[in-house]
Amino acid sequence: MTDTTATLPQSGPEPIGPKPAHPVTEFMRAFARNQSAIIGLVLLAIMLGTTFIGPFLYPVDPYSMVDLPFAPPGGEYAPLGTDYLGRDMLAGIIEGGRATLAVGAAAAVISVVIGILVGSFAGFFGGAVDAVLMKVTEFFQILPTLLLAMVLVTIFGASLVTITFAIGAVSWPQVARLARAEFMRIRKLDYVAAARTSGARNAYLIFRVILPAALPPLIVAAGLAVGAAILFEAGLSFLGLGDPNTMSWGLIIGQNRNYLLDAWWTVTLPGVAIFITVLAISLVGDGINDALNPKLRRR
Amino acid sequence: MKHFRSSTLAAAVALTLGGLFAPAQAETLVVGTTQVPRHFNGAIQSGIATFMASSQIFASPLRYDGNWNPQPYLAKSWDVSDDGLSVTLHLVEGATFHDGEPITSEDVKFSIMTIKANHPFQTMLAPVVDVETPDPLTAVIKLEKPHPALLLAMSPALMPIIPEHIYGEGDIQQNPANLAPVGSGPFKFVEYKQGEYYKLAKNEDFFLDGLPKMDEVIVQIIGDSANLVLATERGDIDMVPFMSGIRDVQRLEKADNVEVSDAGYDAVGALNWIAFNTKKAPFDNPAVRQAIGYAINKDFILQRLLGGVAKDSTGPITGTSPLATDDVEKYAFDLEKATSLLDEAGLTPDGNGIRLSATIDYIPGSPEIGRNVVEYMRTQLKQVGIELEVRTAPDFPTWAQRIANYDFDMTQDSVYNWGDPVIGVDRTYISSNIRKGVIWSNTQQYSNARVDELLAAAAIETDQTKRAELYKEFQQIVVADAPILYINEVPFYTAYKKGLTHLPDTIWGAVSPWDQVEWSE
Amino acid sequence: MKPLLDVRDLKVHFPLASGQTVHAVDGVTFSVNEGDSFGIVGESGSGKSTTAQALMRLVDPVAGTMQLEKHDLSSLDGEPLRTIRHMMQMVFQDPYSSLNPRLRAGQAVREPLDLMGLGPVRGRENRVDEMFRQVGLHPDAKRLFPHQFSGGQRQRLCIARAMVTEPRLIVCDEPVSALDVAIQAQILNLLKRLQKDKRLTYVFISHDLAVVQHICTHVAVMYLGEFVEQAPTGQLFAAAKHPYTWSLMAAALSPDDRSRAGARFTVTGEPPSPINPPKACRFAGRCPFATDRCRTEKPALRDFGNGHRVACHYAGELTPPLPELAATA
Amino acid sequence: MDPVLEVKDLKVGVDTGKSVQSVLDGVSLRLFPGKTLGVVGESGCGKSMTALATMGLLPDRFAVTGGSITLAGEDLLAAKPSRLRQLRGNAMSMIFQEPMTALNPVLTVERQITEVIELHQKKSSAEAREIALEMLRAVQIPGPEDRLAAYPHELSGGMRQRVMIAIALACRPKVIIADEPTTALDVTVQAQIFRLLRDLQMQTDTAIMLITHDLGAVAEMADDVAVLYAGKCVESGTVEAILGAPAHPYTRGLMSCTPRLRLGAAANDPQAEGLGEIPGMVPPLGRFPKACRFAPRCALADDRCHTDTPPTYETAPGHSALCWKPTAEKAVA
Amino acid sequence: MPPLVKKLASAIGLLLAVVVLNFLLIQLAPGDPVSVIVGEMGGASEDLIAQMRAEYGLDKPVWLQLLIYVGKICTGDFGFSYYFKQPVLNLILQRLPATILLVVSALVLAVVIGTLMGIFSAKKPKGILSHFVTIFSLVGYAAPVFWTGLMLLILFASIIPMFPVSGMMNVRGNDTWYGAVLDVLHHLVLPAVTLASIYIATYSRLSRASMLDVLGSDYIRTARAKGLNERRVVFGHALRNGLIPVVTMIGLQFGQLFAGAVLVETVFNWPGLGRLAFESILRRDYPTLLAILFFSAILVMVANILTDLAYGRIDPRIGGPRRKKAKPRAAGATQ
Repeated sequence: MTDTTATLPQSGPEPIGPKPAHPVTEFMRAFARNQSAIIGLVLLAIMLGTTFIGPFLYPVDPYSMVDLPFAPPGGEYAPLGTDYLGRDMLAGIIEGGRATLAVGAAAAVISVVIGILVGSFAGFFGGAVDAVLMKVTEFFQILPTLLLAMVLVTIFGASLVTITFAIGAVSWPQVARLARAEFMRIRKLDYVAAARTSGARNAYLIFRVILPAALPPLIVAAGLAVGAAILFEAGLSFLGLGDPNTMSWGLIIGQNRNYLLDAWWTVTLPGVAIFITVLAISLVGDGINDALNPKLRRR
Repeated sequence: MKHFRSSTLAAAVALTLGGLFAPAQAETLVVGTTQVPRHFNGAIQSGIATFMASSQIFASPLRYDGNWNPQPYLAKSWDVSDDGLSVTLHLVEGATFHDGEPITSEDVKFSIMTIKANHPFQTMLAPVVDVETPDPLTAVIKLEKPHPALLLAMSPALMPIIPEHIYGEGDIQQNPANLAPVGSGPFKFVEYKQGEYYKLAKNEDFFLDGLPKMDEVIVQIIGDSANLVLATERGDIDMVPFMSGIRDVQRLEKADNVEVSDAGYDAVGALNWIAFNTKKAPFDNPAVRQAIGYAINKDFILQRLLGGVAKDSTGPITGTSPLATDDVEKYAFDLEKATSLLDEAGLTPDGNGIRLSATIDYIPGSPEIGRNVVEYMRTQLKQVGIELEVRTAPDFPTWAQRIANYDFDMTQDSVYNWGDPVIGVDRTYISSNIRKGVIWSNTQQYSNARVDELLAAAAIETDQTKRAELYKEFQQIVVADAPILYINEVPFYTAYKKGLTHLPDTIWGAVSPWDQVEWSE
Repeated sequence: MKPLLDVRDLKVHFPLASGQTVHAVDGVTFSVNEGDSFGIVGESGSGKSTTAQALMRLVDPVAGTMQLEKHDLSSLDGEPLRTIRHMMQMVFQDPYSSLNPRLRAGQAVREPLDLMGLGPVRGRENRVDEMFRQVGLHPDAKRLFPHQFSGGQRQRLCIARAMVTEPRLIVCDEPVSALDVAIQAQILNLLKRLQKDKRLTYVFISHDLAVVQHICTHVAVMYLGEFVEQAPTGQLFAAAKHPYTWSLMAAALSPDDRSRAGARFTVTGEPPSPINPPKACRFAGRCPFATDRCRTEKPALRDFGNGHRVACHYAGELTPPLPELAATA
Repeated sequence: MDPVLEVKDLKVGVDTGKSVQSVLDGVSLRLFPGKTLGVVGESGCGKSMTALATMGLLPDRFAVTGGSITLAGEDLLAAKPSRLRQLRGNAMSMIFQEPMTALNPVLTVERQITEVIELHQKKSSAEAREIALEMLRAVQIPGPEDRLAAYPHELSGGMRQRVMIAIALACRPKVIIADEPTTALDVTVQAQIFRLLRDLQMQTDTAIMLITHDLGAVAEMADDVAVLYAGKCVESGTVEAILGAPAHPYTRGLMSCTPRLRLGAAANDPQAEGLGEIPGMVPPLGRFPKACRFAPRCALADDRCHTDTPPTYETAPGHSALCWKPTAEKAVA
Repeated sequence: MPPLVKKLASAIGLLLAVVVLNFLLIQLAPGDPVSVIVGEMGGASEDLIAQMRAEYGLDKPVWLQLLIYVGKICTGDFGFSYYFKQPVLNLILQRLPATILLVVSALVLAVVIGTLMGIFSAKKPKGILSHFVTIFSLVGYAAPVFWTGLMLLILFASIIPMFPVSGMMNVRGNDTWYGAVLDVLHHLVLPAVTLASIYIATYSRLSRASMLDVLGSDYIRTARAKGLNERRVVFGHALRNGLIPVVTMIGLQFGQLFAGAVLVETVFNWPGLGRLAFESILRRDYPTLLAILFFSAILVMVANILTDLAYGRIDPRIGGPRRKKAKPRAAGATQ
């Protein structure tokens, strides 16, 4: 053995080859160059900060009356005005953000988990498994999501938990399709075949080999799913199907909707909060997407 | 937010577009409502949406003025027998249905029997045994016992005379004419665009000469009250009856070209209250119920939450009814009294100051009188150590299911008097009406022998004074027992475009014929 | 001597969504002795890569047997198949897609050992180091990610990964066709040297006759899912008998030889679809020598001695249109 | 005879954001009517960049930084974009490596051919169609009438490359740049395509720049050869000179790396078994050695090679090499 | 055409599944329609309740109710609306055109605006315009659609009263047919723009990505090598290829578009199926609700089939009539 290797050129730890940065580094750089993505990141940080640190900086009970109903913003007791019960809007938005973001994140997790499971099995096994799973997916896609969620919430009651599950249960097909497409693409790559010939079992191939490779676009999808779920929750609340016992942005809008003409702030401000959050998530998502897109990166 | 018309561009655009789509101003009345009628046959269907349409399309034996006085309508006169067991109606001559068929006593008989059999207000015509028709213009209503409520029950909303030749065949519930009605009222049905509007046209052969004034009535259905207000502000809508949104009323009061009035509606008598499940501890103890009554600042509700627009409600009978009394306990805001009552009842605060935890429901759909009041109570009752959990129902059926099956502690509810107490009041208090699974029966499960006695006597007492006495005692008992805490009368307003006169301001408000409504110059 | 690998009548078919069937591999038979390298050469769509994948059980054959020593590869499945995978390994065509970008070079080479639990855990790292050295990479490169290697270096890594389990058989699927000519030479020399040192057995897939000639001891020429000619390398290149083999030989370009330019023997057309391959001789449609018989009767694979088998009705009767072959014929 | 295309001392750089890296450094080529110039080298040597620079189709961030490109006397580098567009597809056209992806999948063959005719020759669509048909016949596509309406996916790889050639030849260009036109094709089809190109060239007198990594293809097609290495033209001359007597060690290395098919008697010649090697690999952009760029891989390199830029050494008229030791040939191989 | 037949068969299977699922879901719901009707009637006797339950078939076992329902649907009978007292089919057919009008106009708006935005930003992915497009298109996406609707309503119906507040037509009527058409369009503007606003981002993002992809492809290089100018490169060669994923998305999104219509119709009082659906849910009007879900599924499927057809027209590789047999490259058989 040694006699042959001695004659071979030894490529050392500093290969002569091109030395591109590690993909993660490359990704970070591409992301950092994207101004709108950075703006999104900052906005997101602000919203998260408001929601999670806000209660310490602004310790006002969002459920108690601090002023007359419909006190306009800039008032003595409530900087952003009060709602129909004279409750502090700012405190409400801070408090509501937690539920909204929690619903958004949890629903996104549910939809992504279901979507990845369905999509990865369909994409990995193909054939009959794929056909059956895709029929199920198609089935869920032809039903208008909001209607289906409305039915689910009506049946199982309007609590944050059921709303979260309802949203998750109706929004997974998109993730599933994406996951399936990614799995189908990646499973054809030689390194998957190589792992199989290396003795990998299916579970290993699915979760350790293919899934990590399929993850970046799925992470983006998950992020966007959070935004979509927030909008979804707001929509349900607007239709009066929100959880009345937990303050959320959607609920604030839904409850104050009738007073829009007289107390614009009660509807506009939580709307703006949703808007900024979803916008920020989308900008960051787009930024990640662009940073992952090699075609754009090269430019 | 006043109209912002100074922007020339906007104004120009508005003008251009407005010019394009200018409405034909010929004697048309556009009425806006948030209520969607399921159909137009008031003989078998209750509810404002149906009543409003039905009152225009069908005529009834009697109609009422603004002071609870019956007026001739299809019946030019009527006699009540001395024993109170028969009422004879003399119909106007020459009156016809919209299809040209004459109206006969047979139609009256058919209508009354149909209503008795099908109308949800079961007590309304319960004592009617038969209707005799000695001749085409005379109908004699036979009663098994005196029924003083009958005259009110002959109002347009409650007793539309429907043509037997149209509605007489088959299952009336599924009669296609329910959606394309043929009546004899001031307006003829033209078309119904599901969820958008229905159109009525002047009945040229109306039996009251010179009426109606309008050539055409269009009832536009706008589900969202904010939209309705906007449309009214813009002048797209001429009249909005049955407005109860406080903010909407206040906003329209400020609009330049719109008037708002609360005239009429006395007989509708919509009460907003908090009901207890009196069979469930600790609400089986009147002291607890009273304590809660004292702990609520009704003034705050009326002035702050309801913006001073709604009237106080002190008892089971609407305040404007001649049978109402205000000589009852008023439950003036008194936290000390509340706490002492609670102490008496043995509900002492725990470590967190909580004496009692309970749930409270509300009817979905009317947030101002429902959700807001309940939310207020949750905040307010904390002060006396009562912790309320607000249970929201996603929709009416869910709420109704809970309440009708006694699965509740407290609930906000709003129930209508519909004229005579026999029709709309008794049902809430008579112990024989404790019927599980039926909403708007005696869902409080309140039972008081004296109350049952009083109501039974009042139902057949033809002497108005004596009748009022009976009801007075009833009201005092019920308010003192507090199975229900009366919060407010649901305010009904009519908003209308300036220049519109002779609005329906009778005791029935807009659920009476609009035959006199007209544009002044 | 019993061959290491014995493949009989292997068939791999793929159903299409349209209901048709792709006859990718349609009955190939061959055996490979230990220490030999068996080359399969053919154009795209001939089924040579599918054969390789079938050998590795990356696709499932519909018929035939594949005997690797005492194991029948075609009938194994699931766990039993997994446990013998260490006996056969593969080197893929594209060194860029055949390494998991998330695994460091060392992990990539070690992965088969871990997955199949080969050897003592403690010895594995040393084993990986040794493999690195054998393929001409410094063991310090273990901590690098694939993207930090060049194409040739990656192919070396793939070879290391294939060899780490001490397989009996290595299937090389076009291992050099994605590489530049200078790197190709390096890899070919490496493969050849390793084979000599370790008595490796290769099944070597390539579209390049010259490469196959360089590295293989036996060659099969594949066309539309079938072997049309197979022989020991020397014999094939000295005395090929199938017109298709001739056309491949004639089309091969050489920097030394400009003489044939313009006068080269070429066949017309391109391989037909493997969906509905011709019933008779599959090459008949493009063969300048084809007769009616070729178009109606399927030629048998006839043995011309020394394992030289040809599937042509007229094998041995035709004059090769290549001067070098004509000279020896 | 004047060259129809002359590239002189072409320099191309890429802007990496931080600095401008040299991609091509003084490449000179001459292309004569009716002749084929083979441009060979490994990937990353700048073959395709030369072609794209000539066509004026350099990707973003790449730019010509020096030298000149003259097409029939016209300075392409000075030409306006609109003028370049007039020339592209008309006076000079290009055939790409991947016939599978180089044709627009959603347009018919007819549209893709007539488009260029209508654009440059101002023909009516009926005339253009006739010419397109003629071109399909010229590239020997069977049943050309039917093929006009076909979409690319309905054609085989060889047929697609023929269509590409038809497009490239439609306006009778003076120069065709064929960038690895057969790499993606099977060998039997490659032979057909080469034959076709040669036949057409004979009829049209078009000059062809054949970009390839395959010395066999050069031998088959080229009249002249330019060998590129790391952005430099290291050797150029006639095909006989370069393949027969390569002067640059890189060219010689490439020759020795290429496996030859040995047929007939030669098949069993054990002497021919060995395959030469060039160690290492082409340096990546921005890491080109300062002096001789091949020096790190060159077995003959000495200190001078590593420190001083080699001169252009003319071994014979028209045959030059960029090397300190061009005559040290055959000493090592 | 067998593929179409196959599609139809699969569509029918899915529809059946939709019916079964919805039916079962609604069986789980608390409160049956009779309790609603009784409630709205102001109470009724047990007898009447029982009678009504029998009348509506609610006393039968669930599986029988389902069978009866499926059987009736097959004959085109979608039952009788408990709430609106008319055949469900009537209700739906009355509302369907409004919804189709709204959804299709919103879709067209979103696709046209979104795609144009996508193309422009793909041309210069790092330019100012590109950032502007990204942000602008996201505005509609990130704002809850009902909120957008409310804001537009206040702005353009109240502060600057350019557009009507609600409905689909001036109830006072129009004198001429073109007046009526203009009137409907006038009413359509705000709802359609609102609904479209959510999807503009989707389409601009998608077409941007796909155009980026396409503009980097070999055949675009070929087109440039032909001497085509940029406009012809983009619109003649790139656009059709770039549209392929957009068309796919149209099919996939149709269901969601319909869901968005529920909110928009509620805000603008648009007399469509979406609002009807909302009303039916609140009123437990099961036959109507089932039929709406059924019809919306049909709408989505029709949209999908149309998309497939459009697909065949845009991308010759998929569907569409074939003159000559193609030579598909077999999966797994490539080298």
